[in-house]
Amino acid sequence: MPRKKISIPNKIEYLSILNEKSELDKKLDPDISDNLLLKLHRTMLLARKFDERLLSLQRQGRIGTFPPISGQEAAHLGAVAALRPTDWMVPAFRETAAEIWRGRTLESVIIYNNGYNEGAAIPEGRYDLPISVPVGSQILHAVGLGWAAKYRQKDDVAMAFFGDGATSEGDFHEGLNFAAVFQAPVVFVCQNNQWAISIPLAKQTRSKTLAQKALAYGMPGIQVDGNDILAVFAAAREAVERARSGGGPTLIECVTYRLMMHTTADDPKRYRTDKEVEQWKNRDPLPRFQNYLIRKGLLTEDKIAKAEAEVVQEIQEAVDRAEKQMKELGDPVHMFAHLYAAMPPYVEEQKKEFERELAELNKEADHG
Amino acid sequence: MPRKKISIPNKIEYLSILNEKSELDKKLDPDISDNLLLKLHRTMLLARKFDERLLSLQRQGRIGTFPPISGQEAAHLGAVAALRPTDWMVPAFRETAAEIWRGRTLESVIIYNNGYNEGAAIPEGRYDLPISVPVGSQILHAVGLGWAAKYRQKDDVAMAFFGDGATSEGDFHEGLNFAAVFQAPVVFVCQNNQWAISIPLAKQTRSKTLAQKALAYGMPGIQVDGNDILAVFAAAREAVERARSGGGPTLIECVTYRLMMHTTADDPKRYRTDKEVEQWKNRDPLPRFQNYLIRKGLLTEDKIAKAEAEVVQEIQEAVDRAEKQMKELGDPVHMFAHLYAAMPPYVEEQKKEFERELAELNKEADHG
Amino acid sequence: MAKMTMVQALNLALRQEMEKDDSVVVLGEDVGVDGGVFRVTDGLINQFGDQRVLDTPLAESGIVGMSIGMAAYGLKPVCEIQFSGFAYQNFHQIENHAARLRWRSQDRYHVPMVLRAPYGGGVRALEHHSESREAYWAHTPGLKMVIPSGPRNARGLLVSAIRDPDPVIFYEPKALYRAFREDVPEEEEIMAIGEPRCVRQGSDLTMISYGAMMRPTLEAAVELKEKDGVEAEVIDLLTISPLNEKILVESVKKTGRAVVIHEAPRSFGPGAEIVSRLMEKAFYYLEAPIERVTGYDIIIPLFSREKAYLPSVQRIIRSARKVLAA
Amino acid sequence: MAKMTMVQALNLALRQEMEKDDSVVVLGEDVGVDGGVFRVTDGLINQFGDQRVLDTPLAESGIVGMSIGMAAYGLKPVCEIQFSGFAYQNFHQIENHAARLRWRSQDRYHVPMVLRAPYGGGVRALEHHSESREAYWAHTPGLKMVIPSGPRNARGLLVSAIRDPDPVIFYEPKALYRAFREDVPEEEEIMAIGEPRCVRQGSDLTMISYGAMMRPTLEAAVELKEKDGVEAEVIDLLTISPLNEKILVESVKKTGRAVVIHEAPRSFGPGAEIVSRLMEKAFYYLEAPIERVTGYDIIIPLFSREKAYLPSVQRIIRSARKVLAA
Ligand SMILES: Cc1ncc(C[n+]2csc(CCOP(=O)(O)OP(=O)(O)O)c2C)c(N)n1
Ligand SMILES: Cc1ncc(C[n+]2csc(CCOP(=O)(O)OP(=O)(O)O)c2C)c(N)n1
Ligand SMILES: [Mg+2]
Ligand SMILES: [Mg+2]
Repeated sequence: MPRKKISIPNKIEYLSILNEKSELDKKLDPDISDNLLLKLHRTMLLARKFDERLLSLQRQGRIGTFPPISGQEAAHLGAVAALRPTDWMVPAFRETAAEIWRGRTLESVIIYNNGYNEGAAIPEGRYDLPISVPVGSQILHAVGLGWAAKYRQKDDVAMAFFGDGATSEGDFHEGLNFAAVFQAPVVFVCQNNQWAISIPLAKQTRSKTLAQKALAYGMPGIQVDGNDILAVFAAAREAVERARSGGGPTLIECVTYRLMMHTTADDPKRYRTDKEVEQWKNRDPLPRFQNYLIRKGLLTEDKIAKAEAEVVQEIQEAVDRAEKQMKELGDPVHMFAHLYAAMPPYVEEQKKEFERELAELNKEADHG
Repeated sequence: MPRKKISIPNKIEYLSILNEKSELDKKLDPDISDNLLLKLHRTMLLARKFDERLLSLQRQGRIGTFPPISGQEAAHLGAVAALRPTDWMVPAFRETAAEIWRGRTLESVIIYNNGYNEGAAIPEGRYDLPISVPVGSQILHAVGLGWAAKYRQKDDVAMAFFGDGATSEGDFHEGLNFAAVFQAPVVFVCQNNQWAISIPLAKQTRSKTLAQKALAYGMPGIQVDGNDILAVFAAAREAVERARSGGGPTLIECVTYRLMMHTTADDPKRYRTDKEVEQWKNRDPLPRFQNYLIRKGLLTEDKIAKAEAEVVQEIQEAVDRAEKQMKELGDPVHMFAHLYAAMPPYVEEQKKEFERELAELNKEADHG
Repeated sequence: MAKMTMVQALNLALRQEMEKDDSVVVLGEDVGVDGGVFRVTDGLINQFGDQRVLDTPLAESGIVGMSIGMAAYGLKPVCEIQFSGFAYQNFHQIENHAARLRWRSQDRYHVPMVLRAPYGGGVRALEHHSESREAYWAHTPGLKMVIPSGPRNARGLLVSAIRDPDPVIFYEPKALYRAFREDVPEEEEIMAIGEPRCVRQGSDLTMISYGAMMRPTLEAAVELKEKDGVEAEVIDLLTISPLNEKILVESVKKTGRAVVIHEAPRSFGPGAEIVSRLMEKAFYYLEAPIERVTGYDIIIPLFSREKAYLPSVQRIIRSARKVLAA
Repeated sequence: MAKMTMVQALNLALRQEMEKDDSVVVLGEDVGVDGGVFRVTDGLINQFGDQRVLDTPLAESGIVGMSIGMAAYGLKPVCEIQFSGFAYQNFHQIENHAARLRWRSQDRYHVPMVLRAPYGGGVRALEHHSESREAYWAHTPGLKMVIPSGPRNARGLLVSAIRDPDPVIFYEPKALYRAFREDVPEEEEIMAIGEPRCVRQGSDLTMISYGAMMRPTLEAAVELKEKDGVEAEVIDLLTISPLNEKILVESVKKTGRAVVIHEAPRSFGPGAEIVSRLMEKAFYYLEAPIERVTGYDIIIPLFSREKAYLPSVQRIIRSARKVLAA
């Protein structure tokens, strides 16, 4: 049936700069300062080693379940590196490298993962929301933050992170639509790590790319090699600049891979092959970036070994601090804190009741 | 920045067959039997006159608030006409012509709009869900119906209706995604009538068309002139055939216009101009179709006048039947019916309590 | 003082707070150009412009989620959900985030937002437009749940809700939007959240209600006085949650008898909590079981039968007599 | 009879119902290849194929909305929401549609679906994974709300839920998933919905609970017997809604004293309805105010403090002694 074709203004592109062999596409070189390159490398390394350490802490029962990030460092770190400290970061729960970049302490991560609410505290001066477990729900908060900044005539940008699975949630849809309609300064970063727990991308959506979902909102969308930190950074920088200068939101799909389990409660062998994991290990963003920096003359094997030793030490100190701090976090009465600005009378009563019971229990324990 | 363009498999097209001057694009003639053409015309006429009558009943306080459909008859009737009676229709609330086509009685519409649940009853043999007020929520039900048919190896198709406003709801997104992933035999028909109460399309989405939202789901999408019943029918027939033969879902955007108020509680003068309404009156689907049928020799002015008189009579009889029936629907105890298959004991007690109170009140009234 | 309907009084509260504080922004479906389907936000867009009064796309989770982000930035969003029956679309945003952000961030952020929504029956509305499900929010820690009963307290409470540093769900009894007028002062008047009010004194019986049910409750109290010589004390909750039972308990200690009245379905409804608090704190003063006069445990019927569903003066009187006779 | 965990018993119920009736289909996030994050649906996809066990995209409203459509067609969908804390995303689908379709269509359609979800604390889970908010559903007319307390009744109740012609919200106390084993017969065993059970007889005190709180409640009953010589009667609700208060009332008429125990926040929680029913139907038998031992009106803390939040044997005993002393 012959019909008129509708031309859609936005096109969807794919960006890769540093390929799997660490070869640079010179035309696309984002021209990042040596200083920044080295800082990115150091954070990636730290995050990778920290992930490994968290896993061993979890296996030893010293922290609870947590979601490892290994393999995805470039995807979220590259994106957040395009932000100013006063921009907003709205995380999901698999952006530890980006959180560290933004100033989150390693011990707060440990404390949070060991079931203390104190670990979710955000200090003044850091413009991040706490991690968000309900998949996709945080996307809308970035729209509100971005819109509010614009309303206040500040040029702050908000960057929201989420996974491939999150793109199926209604909140993803509502968030991108609101951002586009209100032209809010928001950058939507999807870490497409191919899996949502056991659900592969092909069962998540029939769309060829996630980036093309931007077309539904009349918004620019781009797919990047998410294991190529240069590409992620370049795409994010462009999107952040667009947002900051009033050009509205962008959707960035970072194609990456979760090398480890979904969380430490998950057994990926149930749903994916070792072979697939091996293939993706060849695309690991860390050695790829490292080799590039070596070739560029910014790093040597020795320097890397030294940096590794330093971050391992840094992590050890954080673990020690965290374990010391947690000894002082015992007080269960803290669970009544921070719910309202002022505690309602009936809750106050419950708290007193609880304190009385605690005291009695302690007395019994002393006597017993 | 030079980058690789991603080619997206689906393209979005626009279809118009009968233009505003009732001129047929012969290449695109869907070749509908004279019989069907006349039946469609009759239903359109009936629905239009019924809308007018409902409005006057509402203004006289003889029914409650209702949503008029005038101007949108082609958009929903054309679509539903492509279904078999055993296919499923999942309405929103502005598809009265389509409901009539499917066998809904005029009196049930009146009874429902006068606040009696009985008016929502669906008789055996009609495969329609009752109208759905929570915007967008019904879209998912069509996916479940379609999937179930496929599971039962039936070739039934489900057709879901919704407005332009509904495309902003998360359920629209989840529904289209599920349908595409499961390749459910569903046709999604969006009546884009330009307004969601007072919100114009440009504030609803930044997307150039609603049809292109299909690209986000890897699903075919098409925009049609929704005031051209031939175009709507042709697009729907193609989508229904695709769904029936295992080709999965389609999104059809019918570009149309709500000529009247949102509901009778709404005052459109607050948000849109008379001029805009006048412009759309020129595109009214009823005269457009009528003139085509006259030119085609299927109708004459006389025949139309006669048909009008007949439908007015038919409506009058329905109003009479409805008002008679409603006299018998008084029993308030009916509100306890149809909530569960078996009434739970405490609800049973409440019902008895209510009956006792009713009896007392009646006694008092008798004595007083 | 001008005589105002509740719609006008709410509008006044919004307008004055917006004048006073440019962090107050209004958003929702049809709240701008149309002025809201009940006209509560009428004229605000003309006065404050479309950057402070946002007509949003049709998506409740979007509205609430965006409000949460605005609030985290430091604004005070007042969002409207067109009818409370469509606030379930945003349930997760309220439960997972609005009610928790202060706690989750350990006081770094808080969510000074108000979610306004018309609720309840009595205006011959469509399906899903007449429900009364305040108990959902009342059971959710981290929220406040407020329901005014007249123009004046609607205005005073809305001002408090807007200024409240924590999220407030503000249900407006739509049956009262235009039902009557009251004197509402032009100058600032604030009513604190968390303080039920005794609106009629009496020593024989305590009647506890809120929202649109205050009117039949007060009528019943008058009729009980006239016909039975009974002095009923009537308490208007105003804040459903956090429930402050203090004056309820004091009253029941005095009267020994109580009736609780609400439109919501009875089971697991707000009345159950009131009964339980009185059980905890006034048991030894109770001379009869407390009666609940409520909506039935069914879905509120379409409008032709809604009167039969809603607690009536007669039903309230019957229950009061039962409690008094016991 | 095999000794089974609750996970195994639920799996047995699903498997046998699927064998018996090809209209039973299972859907949800990770329920297929992965067998569910708690393995309740383990092996079903191998036995029944991916047309009867659907791994869905990550969208709860999608899962429930699709289930409603399937049910209207005549299937019996059993959908899993991965944790009850993510069932708010589908609240509107349940409230607006699942609970109403029979009523809306005047009996032409009904919704024989089950929504399964793990709920409650005690397994050191992440944020949003430990809540207990059954009251939301219990307050919603048109639904049934079931919570088993052990492998055997979990199996029998799930079978009933699947066969029930109306929508059933089935909350599984995840703390009990693998906590203990019970004999569960291979042959069919059904437990009717709507029938609380007296699981321990006694004449001094009635203890009412359900779900994971049954264990500390029973422990407390034993300790009360041993230390105080008190004979506590213990009732397991099993069906929260529609609440059938018959045996509760009978018990309290006998004992005159009661304690209600649940994990959910106290205010506007399930205990309030139980207290109110007992007030209505056993007031004159009550010798002391009924105590509620519940979660506090705060958000359940992250796991390091969750034990402090959850009702403990000690708290239950303390309340029981208070009631007994009064
Ligand atoms: C609303 C909601 N539903 C379900 C879950 C359980 N859940 C946690 S993570 C996850 C998968 C997320 O997949 P994706 O968005 O791709 O992120 P990834 O885990 O791969 O980083 C699921 C289903 C949840 N946390 N929130
Ligand atoms: C979930 C939900 N939110 C809000 C409403 C109130 N409401 C009823 S119709 C409507 C506008 C619908 O617009 P559209 O989808 O374009 O359909 P139309 O009315 O134009 O046919 C709104 C906001 C509703 N019924 N449901
Ligand atoms: Mg993923
Ligand atoms: Mg519309």
